[in-house]
Amino acid sequence: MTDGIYTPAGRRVWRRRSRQETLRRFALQLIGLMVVLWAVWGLDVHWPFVLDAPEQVVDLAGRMLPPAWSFTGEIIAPMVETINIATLGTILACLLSIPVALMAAQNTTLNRTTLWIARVIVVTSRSINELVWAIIFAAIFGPGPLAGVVAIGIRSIGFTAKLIAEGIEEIDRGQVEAIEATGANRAKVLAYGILPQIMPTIVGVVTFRWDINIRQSSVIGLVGAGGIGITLNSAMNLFNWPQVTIILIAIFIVVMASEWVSDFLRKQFT
Amino acid sequence: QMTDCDYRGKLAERYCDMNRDMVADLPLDESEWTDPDTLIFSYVPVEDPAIYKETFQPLMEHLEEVTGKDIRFFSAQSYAAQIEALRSGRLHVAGLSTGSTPFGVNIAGFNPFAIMGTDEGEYGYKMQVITPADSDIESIQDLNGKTVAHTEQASNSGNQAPRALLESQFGIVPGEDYEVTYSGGHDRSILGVANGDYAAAPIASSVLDRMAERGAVDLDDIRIIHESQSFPTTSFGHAHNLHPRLALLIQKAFYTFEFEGTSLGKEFSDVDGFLPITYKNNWQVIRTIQEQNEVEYTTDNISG
Amino acid sequence: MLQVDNLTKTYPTGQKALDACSLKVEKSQVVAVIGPSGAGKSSFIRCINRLVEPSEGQIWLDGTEVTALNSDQMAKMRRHMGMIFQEYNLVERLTVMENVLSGRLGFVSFWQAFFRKFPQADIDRAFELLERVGLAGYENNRADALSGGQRQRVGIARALIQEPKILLVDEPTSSLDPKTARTILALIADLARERGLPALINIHDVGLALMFAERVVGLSQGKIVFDGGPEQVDEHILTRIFGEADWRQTIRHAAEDAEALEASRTAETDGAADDDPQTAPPASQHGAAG
Amino acid sequence: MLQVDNLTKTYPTGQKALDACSLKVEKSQVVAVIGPSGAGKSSFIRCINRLVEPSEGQIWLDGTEVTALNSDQMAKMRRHMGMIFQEYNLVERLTVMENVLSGRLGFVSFWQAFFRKFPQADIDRAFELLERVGLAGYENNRADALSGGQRQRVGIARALIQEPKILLVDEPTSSLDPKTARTILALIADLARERGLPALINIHDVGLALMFAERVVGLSQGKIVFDGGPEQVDEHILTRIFGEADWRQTIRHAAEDAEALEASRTAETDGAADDDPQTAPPASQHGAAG
Amino acid sequence: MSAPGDTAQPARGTAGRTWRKPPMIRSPWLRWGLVVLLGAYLVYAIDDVNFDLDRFIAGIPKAIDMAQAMVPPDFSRWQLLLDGILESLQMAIFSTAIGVVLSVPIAVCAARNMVPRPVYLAARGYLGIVRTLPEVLIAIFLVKAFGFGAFAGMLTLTIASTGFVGKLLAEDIEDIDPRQVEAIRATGGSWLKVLLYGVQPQTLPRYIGLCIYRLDINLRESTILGIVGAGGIGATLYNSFGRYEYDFSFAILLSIIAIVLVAEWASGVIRARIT
Ligand SMILES: Nc1ncnc2c1ncn2[C@@H]1O[C@H](COP(=O)(O)OP(=O)(O)OP(=O)(O)O)[C@@H](O)[C@H]1O
Ligand SMILES: Nc1ncnc2c1ncn2[C@@H]1O[C@H](COP(=O)(O)OP(=O)(O)OP(=O)(O)O)[C@@H](O)[C@H]1O
Ligand SMILES: [Mg+2]
Ligand SMILES: [Mg+2]
Repeated sequence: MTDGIYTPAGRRVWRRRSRQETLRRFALQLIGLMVVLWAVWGLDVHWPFVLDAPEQVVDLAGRMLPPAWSFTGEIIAPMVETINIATLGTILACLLSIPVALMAAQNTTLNRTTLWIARVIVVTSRSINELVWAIIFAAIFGPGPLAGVVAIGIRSIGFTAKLIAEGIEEIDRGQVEAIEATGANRAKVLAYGILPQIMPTIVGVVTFRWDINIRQSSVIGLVGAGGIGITLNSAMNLFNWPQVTIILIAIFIVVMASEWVSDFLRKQFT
Repeated sequence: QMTDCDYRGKLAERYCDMNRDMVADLPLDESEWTDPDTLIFSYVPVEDPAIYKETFQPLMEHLEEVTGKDIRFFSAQSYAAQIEALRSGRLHVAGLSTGSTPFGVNIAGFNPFAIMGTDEGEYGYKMQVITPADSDIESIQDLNGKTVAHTEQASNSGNQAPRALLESQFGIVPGEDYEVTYSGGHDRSILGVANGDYAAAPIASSVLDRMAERGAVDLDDIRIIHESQSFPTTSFGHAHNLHPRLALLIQKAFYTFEFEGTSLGKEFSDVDGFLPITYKNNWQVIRTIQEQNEVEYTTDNISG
Repeated sequence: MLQVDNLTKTYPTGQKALDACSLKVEKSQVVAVIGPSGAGKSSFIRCINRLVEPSEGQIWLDGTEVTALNSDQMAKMRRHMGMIFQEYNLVERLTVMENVLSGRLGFVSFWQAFFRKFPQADIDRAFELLERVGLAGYENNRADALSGGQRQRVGIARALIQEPKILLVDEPTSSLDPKTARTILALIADLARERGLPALINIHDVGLALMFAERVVGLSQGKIVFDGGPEQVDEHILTRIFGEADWRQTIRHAAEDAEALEASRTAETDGAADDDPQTAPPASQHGAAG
Repeated sequence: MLQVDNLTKTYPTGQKALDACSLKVEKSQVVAVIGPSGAGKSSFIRCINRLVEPSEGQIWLDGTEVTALNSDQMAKMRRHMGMIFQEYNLVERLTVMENVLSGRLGFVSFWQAFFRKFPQADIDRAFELLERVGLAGYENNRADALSGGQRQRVGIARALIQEPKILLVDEPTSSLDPKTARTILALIADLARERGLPALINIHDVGLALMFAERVVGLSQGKIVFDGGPEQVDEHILTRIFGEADWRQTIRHAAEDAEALEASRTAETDGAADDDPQTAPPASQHGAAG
Repeated sequence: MSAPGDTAQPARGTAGRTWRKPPMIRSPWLRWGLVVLLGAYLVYAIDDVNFDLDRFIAGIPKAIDMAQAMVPPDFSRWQLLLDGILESLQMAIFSTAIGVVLSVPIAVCAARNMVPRPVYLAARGYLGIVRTLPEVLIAIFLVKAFGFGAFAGMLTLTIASTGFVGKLLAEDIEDIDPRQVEAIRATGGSWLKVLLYGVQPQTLPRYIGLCIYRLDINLRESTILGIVGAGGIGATLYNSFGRYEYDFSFAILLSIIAIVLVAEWASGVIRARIT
């Protein structure tokens, strides 16, 4: 033991990081800053536009009001269609993504190969644009709700699996250890040591994905079902802003409902 | 200003149409004229091929040369964004798709003056109604009771035109005599028909030609049962409040541009140059169609 | 029979927690491992069921080399190793009953486990154990709504329901009042004796250790510095293990306690946990909770 | 001075953990709270700094009604209440030093806290406390790489560095060997005496309680069933608190221990932490760890 | 419950007692009602998406055709590809940097266990609104306000990032170990300091994961950048699909996947170091 530690009188300095670490961090921060500066350099702001920007926003916002209440009846059918497809797609994604998530989490994956397989699945699923998935599945299943469900399901795996995997990486080791110590095999450790800990994460992520899927239902539209996304696009392209407003209100209700469901379920599990 | 303007037709309240050419007049007050150092140009491919940014480079260079201004080109993907930007003075020169040109004119003071065409003065594309090759649908009347894929509501040849023309010419009312489903785009309608998923679909001839050329669809899988008259393609125009001298220079630049031997020429192989047009004459057919479909232009009026 | 040869553990931080420890435990021996905080007691028993991977050395249990098993075999092996954790390690979001029953996970199928359909015998045993540790009536409380000592006792019940071949016990009584502590230790010691299992108990309370153990192992700075019967433990030995202090009291009490214990053993261990009304929730309260 | 009036706590599960408890503690009194597991000891001290919101009753500290404070005022008030947790509650991903210094959070600005730029006086004090609890040299270890007892001692140092006006202590020695346990309790008792603070110590080791406390409060099923000096605690009282058992040993030891302690008090508390080499990491190991 | 009397046979009172996990919803009527309702809904919804086996079989060769058109990937226009990637990187880095910083206060306010109810509701309301507004619409507004170009794109991405990171981080904050927070609270640390010492160390790995995830979303984002005319790799991909140049699309996809895998790996390394 170094003597200094036992010298009661001497002033001892304490730093969270050693000088070397501090330097390394500083260097990293500097690089980060430079990268951000490079990005800002690409900004290219036209200042005169910034000056009267509020005026322009008010111009459009004003034309969106009042909402076209009379249009309400016409958005119910597409909304229901959208909800059905998004729900089924999300369920599909949820089922597929849990095994992928387990493989993609560093503390539950079997080995490096499975880790990378899972990562490639996750990244591929989310790197391929929803439109592309929609085209592919429309070719396979024909345009229609089924292609929408599968496209949404496959597309969502990346999101749900990745976020659940990160949740798994953060669990409390001690609780898992205790279950391991009972001689439970992997599957049972999963059911007793891991699942209870990540249940809130799963609920949160899946409900979030559900409402994302509803909002991204232009995909559903593109495979031939008249989802709310298509209705919204049409309203915008026909410059019928009050109709846009009413559709937004409908979407907002769905989003808040998902928020409420998520909150309720997570409370049950936390 | 209100008192100065006693006619504006369908134009939004902020514009005026004293000369009754159906497009917004140059503001009387010279202080409202703009003469920016950098011209902003955008183009939305809807019934035209998707393009990469550099395809338009030769035209931009030519414009810079003739007008002496810097040009910034944006290939955008939403004409709502484009027209709103035009209305806000964020956009000076634009190419608007057939169906959205009337919106641009009425909502945003767009002033279309050119269209791509041949030296012979031919331009435009046709609406075609297609069915699978092995289908028993022979004529428009046979569509009765079938499910037909339209592209999307705002599209001209994919929705507006068939709704207006099939009724007047064949007595078939889309949505009543046959069921309408929206496919989301011309190419999706075409692929759907080729795969036998849709009984029929009205589409833009230009898109079908292009897809066949690229091998995206086999023409043997498809039969054309109806072809309409020609519709104008994308209109090129400028904002109503550009300084008249600048507006003239821009028009001149377009009219003098040679497609031959440029990347643009390669892309639009059957086009030789920009032909002069007027909204009042060349868009007559589109206006009729939209009128029949009861499309509203001036959102100012809707919001009261 | 447990045999540990030259067990060494160096943590990734560079801390050498165990330094060539060797130990041989016969069947049915209750071994108390004592030593100052940080001596390596927890590391030692965690190495035995390989929750902590030993850096060097071998461990044999009943003729199987534990250190040579692959992870599947290790899972099977762990069914027979009951472990009680110093920090309880309950699965916080599960109920008391689920935590206890998780001790049977090695013996039921996955779907039984998943749907909580444990054999009736396990459930009976779980209820019995909960009663013996004084937690009757708490089975549907969630683990995170328990007091410290209650949590500790759930952890104990979980290990005991495994019906293990060896007990690895890390500070089982740290959060328990003296009476419950004795009850619990007696329970563990009796189980070990009845079933003839070796038990390794880390325990900081030297008095209790001397009272219940048949053998005492002293760890200090990762090395075994003492190994012998409780009667051999004297002031000198304790100083060797813990450092200089006044140890007279500790030893004297222990000896007396042990005597008293011997006299009352049969009576106490049977009745111990059951006549424990104050640790069980009063009926009225529990009614409200359920 | 601490005054508790009619404190009642019912958890959302319906469990009534405290039932109309009243208590008055003068300055500089070390009060041991004893009682069986689940009696409500933790709930009691957690109500005092309102980590658990009391269901009924008032709490007064030095003339301020703690139960009437809003959350800002409560944060200010808590600076003066040092709390030691039964399950340590260290912030796992912070280092030992950060955990200890977090006890000073109430006294430094946000930016100081953010950049870990604590006043030198605090750092000196932190080093001193770490030494006194026997953890010199561990300051840069992460909390989750410590042994149970080490974690507990970090928690103790964190509370002591607050220089509080009252100490709320929940099982401070549950994971400590007898020697360290005595050292730590002596440290707490001395601090209370020196600074004239009241200290409430939940402790399950009745022997230790009787040795160090000036007053003993017995809790059972959420009610205060005894309140008096350690000398008053007899077999009868213990039975009232814990239930039937053989208490003779416990009391006798305590009395003897207390005597022995009295004799060696000054010597022990001064030298206590410094001659504690076996709990400090050997230099070579620490070198590797840093 | 055992009385001191029945000590003789400890197991007597317990033998044969059944045990079931207490259900989440107490009332059996409500519980089974919900189950039935959910089941009925699923049957209805699944019925809605009728699966056509013949169409599926016919579709397989079409998909294979498409796949064949994709290989081999065509990297000959690497210049276009690289331009797109750099352009996207620039916008993604800026908007992620601002977005993730802004989302921290939003997330804290949207965590049930950190703030009073009104603040919580307000923050959740904000998150709800941001998530309601389609990115397309935000982009249109911003193009109208600031003109075409990267600036409008970056602002849109920034706003979308706050909604995304804010929501997920908020839920992570709700899931932290309350005991560690409690300890810091007990030292009398103000609310901010409790955040700093009790919450931040626990949520940092998740936060870093989310930041990097959002960076790669922003990198791939095509809708917004397409609308604001800012190009980027997303627009290049979109155009290549629009032109049926599937081999080029595939090359772009492979590049994006490679970049995202690198980001994923970096995220893993950083998180592993601090967990
Ligand atoms: N968060 C909670 N929710 C519900 N019930 C609780 C909660 N915390 C404690 N209890 C219950 O309240 C009672 C008193 O708990 P408390 O933690 O105060 O006991 P204790 O005297 O500290 O016990 P120990 O010595 O075991 O720590 C126990 O029966 C316990 O189950
Ligand atoms: N995960 C870890 N990483 C690094 N070092 C560790 C880890 N766990 C324990 N240590 C160190 O190893 C040494 C032995 O720890 P161990 O937990 O075995 O002690 P112990 O005898 O159980 O002490 P206590 O009685 O305090 O629980 C200690 O110095 C501790 O700091
Ligand atoms: Mg230990
Ligand atoms: Mg307690």
